[in-house]
Amino acid sequence: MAKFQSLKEAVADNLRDGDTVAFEGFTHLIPHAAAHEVIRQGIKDLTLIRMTPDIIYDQLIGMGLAKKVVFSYAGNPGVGLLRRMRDAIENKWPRAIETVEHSHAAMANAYEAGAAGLPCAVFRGYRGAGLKEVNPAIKSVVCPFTGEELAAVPAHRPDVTFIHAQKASRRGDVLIEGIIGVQKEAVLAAKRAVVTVEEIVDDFNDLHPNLCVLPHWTVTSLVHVPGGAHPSYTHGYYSRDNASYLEWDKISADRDLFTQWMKANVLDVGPDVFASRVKGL
Amino acid sequence: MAKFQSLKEAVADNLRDGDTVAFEGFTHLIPHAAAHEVIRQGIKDLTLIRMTPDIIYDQLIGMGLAKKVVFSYAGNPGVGLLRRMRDAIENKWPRAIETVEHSHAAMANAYEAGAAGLPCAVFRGYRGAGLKEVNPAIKSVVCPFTGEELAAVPAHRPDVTFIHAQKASRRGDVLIEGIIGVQKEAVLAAKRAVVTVEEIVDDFNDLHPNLCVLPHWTVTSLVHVPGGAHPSYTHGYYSRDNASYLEWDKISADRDLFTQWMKANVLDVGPDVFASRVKGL
Amino acid sequence: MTVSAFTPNEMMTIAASRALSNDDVCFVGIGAPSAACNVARLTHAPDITLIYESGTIGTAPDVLPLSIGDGELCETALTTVSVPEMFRYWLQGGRISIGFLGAAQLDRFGNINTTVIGDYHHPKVRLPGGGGAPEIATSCKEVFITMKQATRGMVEKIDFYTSFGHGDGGDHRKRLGIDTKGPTLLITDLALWKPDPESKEFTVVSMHPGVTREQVQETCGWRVRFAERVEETPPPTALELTTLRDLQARTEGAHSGKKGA
Amino acid sequence: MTVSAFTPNEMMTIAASRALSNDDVCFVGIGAPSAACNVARLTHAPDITLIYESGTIGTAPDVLPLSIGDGELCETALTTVSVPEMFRYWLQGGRISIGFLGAAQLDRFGNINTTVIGDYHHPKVRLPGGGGAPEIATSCKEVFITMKQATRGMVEKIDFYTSFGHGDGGDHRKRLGIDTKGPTLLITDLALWKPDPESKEFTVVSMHPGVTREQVQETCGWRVRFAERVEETPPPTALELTTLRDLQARTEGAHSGKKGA
Repeated sequence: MAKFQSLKEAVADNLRDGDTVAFEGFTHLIPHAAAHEVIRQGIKDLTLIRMTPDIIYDQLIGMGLAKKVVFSYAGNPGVGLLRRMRDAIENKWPRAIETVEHSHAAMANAYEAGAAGLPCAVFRGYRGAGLKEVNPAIKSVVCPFTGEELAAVPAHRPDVTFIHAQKASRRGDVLIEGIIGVQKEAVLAAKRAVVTVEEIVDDFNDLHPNLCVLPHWTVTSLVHVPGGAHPSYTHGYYSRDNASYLEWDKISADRDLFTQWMKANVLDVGPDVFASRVKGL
Repeated sequence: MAKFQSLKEAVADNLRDGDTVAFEGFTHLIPHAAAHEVIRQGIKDLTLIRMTPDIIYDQLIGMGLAKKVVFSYAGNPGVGLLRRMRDAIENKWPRAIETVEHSHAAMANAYEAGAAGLPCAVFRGYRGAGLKEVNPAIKSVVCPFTGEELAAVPAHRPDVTFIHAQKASRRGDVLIEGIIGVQKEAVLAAKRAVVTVEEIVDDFNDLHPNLCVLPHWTVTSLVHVPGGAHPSYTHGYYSRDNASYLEWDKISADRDLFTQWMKANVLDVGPDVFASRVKGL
Repeated sequence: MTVSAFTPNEMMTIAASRALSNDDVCFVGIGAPSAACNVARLTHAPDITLIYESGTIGTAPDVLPLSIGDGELCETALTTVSVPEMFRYWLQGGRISIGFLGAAQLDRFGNINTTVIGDYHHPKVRLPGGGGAPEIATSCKEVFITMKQATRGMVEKIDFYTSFGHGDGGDHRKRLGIDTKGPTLLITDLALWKPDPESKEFTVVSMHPGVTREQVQETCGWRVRFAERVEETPPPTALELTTLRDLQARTEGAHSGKKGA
Repeated sequence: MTVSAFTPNEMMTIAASRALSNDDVCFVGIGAPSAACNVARLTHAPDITLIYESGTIGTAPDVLPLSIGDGELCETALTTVSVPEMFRYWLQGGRISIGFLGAAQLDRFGNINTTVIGDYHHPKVRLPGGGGAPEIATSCKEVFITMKQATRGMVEKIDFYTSFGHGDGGDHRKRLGIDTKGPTLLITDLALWKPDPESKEFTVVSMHPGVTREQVQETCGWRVRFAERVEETPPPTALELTTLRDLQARTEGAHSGKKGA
């Protein structure tokens, strides 16, 4: 049953050192505020799952909180590379990280299988691809009807999933609109789910019946964090702050600059700054 | 690319003797008008796929057009048994039919796998169930990570799928709202798809982004048949004609009564009667 | 009519409704289960989540649906998902606490037949079949069964295993790798039954007011085991009975209407 | 500025756009593919269906997205589905006619590396990785590749098989059970290349205006094969060039804006 909490409580109650955690959002609705709270609390030795690691994982990795990253595209979307993640992989700074690399199709299927309670995902993938030579978590099953060899990967079952969404009702039901990504699957695949939202509304009585809604009993903690996706965006609320994505390329290029920026913009502030960051977007 | 046609043309162009065909709609949006046109054209030796065979398959079977039925629940929903289907199975009247019986979960997964282009569906099912002893199409695969035995069934890949939907745009895109069932999967799993709709609208510009929409290039033929789901219903247009479902129990109980009813209400009329049947519902 | 007079059917439905709680997420079948779940929702469990396999999650119908996919279910639901999603994410995903099943034939271990009477390939009577039952029986955390007692239905040996209960009893579920509880409650028009913790045989734990042990045995095809201490089911309260009757009256009115009614 | 002056990049994008038709359903990557697809849509292929892996189907963005999941894509789409559905029903379902891929490293058989330079486990440079590419390369009916020519990118041997093209050439795809066509067109800033029908080695079939064979060879790490008859790519038309430039100007304006712009 969903509990309304402060972000500080929600993170402290749900995420522990050593946990496997997914922060999802496909360009849209990336839970930046939640990731920053994790950084402030210094929760470490995390196994991070995410299709597109993006800025938030660059930050978590750069702060030394990740021991392993499970991913399918490690880029700053539309800008370039993830420089903190590269520095960790290439130079072990600030610590070495293990990587488990998949394709998008495998990651999406692995979340789907997790949501569906299955031990593994079966799909037609990785044919001729190099990843299956270097990732032992890529195996295969044979179709018992046609003999075709299909790819199999373990289902994602994170300890915690963090997502950001448009609205929660007072009862704790959650509405996700627009580019919905893999968030529903990531929540349903997880043991615990923390959802930050732009807005809390009385009820969902007037919604179209076929929208992407998570019932309150699938969510552990709910937190009201307006602007909580910035510099990602929230469809219907504010636009993507593309300039911040471009800026990140410079900040993340330099270890010292990164460290200073994290102190000023993450460690020394709280979730309330997000509302002001999206003003005018 | 979707072609707008008369129902007569759409059926004649897409369905042939001996085809495997799915008519889908989960209580809601059952394509009765399309099934009646198939009966009028006398297309025979059909393999019928449908989760809940329902009145339309009782009619197709009673008219001797089916050679095989693939299904998971052969009932008149909320009323009782399908008497024509029983007569065919128990007494081979008007002809013997072969049955391939699954659970709902297996059928839904088989459509999903068909839509996903996979040769088979893998799910956790049939544990301890008798169907796997009598249906050779139920096999298993072993999860390569946990060793768990999972059920596997062949994907549904009908030659043709018929569905009924609320709206088509002039370009041929289709909108399905409310209880959406397995219709999207049934269309995407099929080689050809025929969709009857209540209404044709100029465009879908104002739709919520996350509704159940089939792009025009996934549909073969589109037919405007107001009331085409009767006595099933169309969310937003007319209600379920429960009295007709109750009445069917009597009509279908007697071979002669059934034959007379089919002549008067199906063979001797056309798709235009459906609009009048839903007046006042 | 006084509310103290009630039928065995009403007692069955109300006894079933009492077994449900506010936190339950129920996968609801049509008929008695649907009535029981909605009586629970309208009395002591207003926040119960009702799910119908048509894809409707969190429904609150004002009248009982005739079919599993009535429009009312969608209109009152929190959300409506596709049927593949329903079976994959919600049922198989292990999110349902109670699955409600009926039975044409039932044995003492909660195994159910709704498929055929007689041989599968040459049936005496072809029944509708399992629908969602095979996976409801193994994916829900627990299964409740409701049926009216009759020797024809409660049999020594069922003709077909539509859905698996406790198999041959004991740890049979566990031996098949099924980690859900299976049938934990049988609610009939005469009694409440629970599986023996060891043997898993259904055992009468409570009889409805006025019912005798003889009646229970006469309407059951196997030799009935009674618990050491058999309770008497409390009779329906006035609230329970009027809630059920109002619901049924509204339902009758809504479904018997001909066109335009 | 006269429209007759154009850059090699512009020529590349426009040549790619010409390869697309009204009936195509394209899986679009960010960058050059996105520009090419949208130029096609805004010129000769107004009904082309553009799909981005974020789940947006039938998009018609007014400006080019910076990321694969920009809001503009969803706002102009016919519909937006979940990412698992996108990869299962739409890509794996075989509904995409053209998949567009870029490459950090490419070999003569259309095999692509965007994963690492150097050894996978101890990379010299860690690149972003494959994203959707491994399955785009095998599930789309055909694959178009765009990249700027450079010996660093067009190499004899790629360091990692992010996605499979024609493997070692010949019937290698068929031998792996892959029944889609794979790379059928390579569009660079200098030329158009198509696989040889037998060997599947990319062969120059057309050079852009003013480009010489020497330029093509100098910027390519393998010994270039030229078709028996090499065409000259028609230069961009005024309409193509203004459409591309207008699109890029609108894009620049939209994305460079700081807050509140």
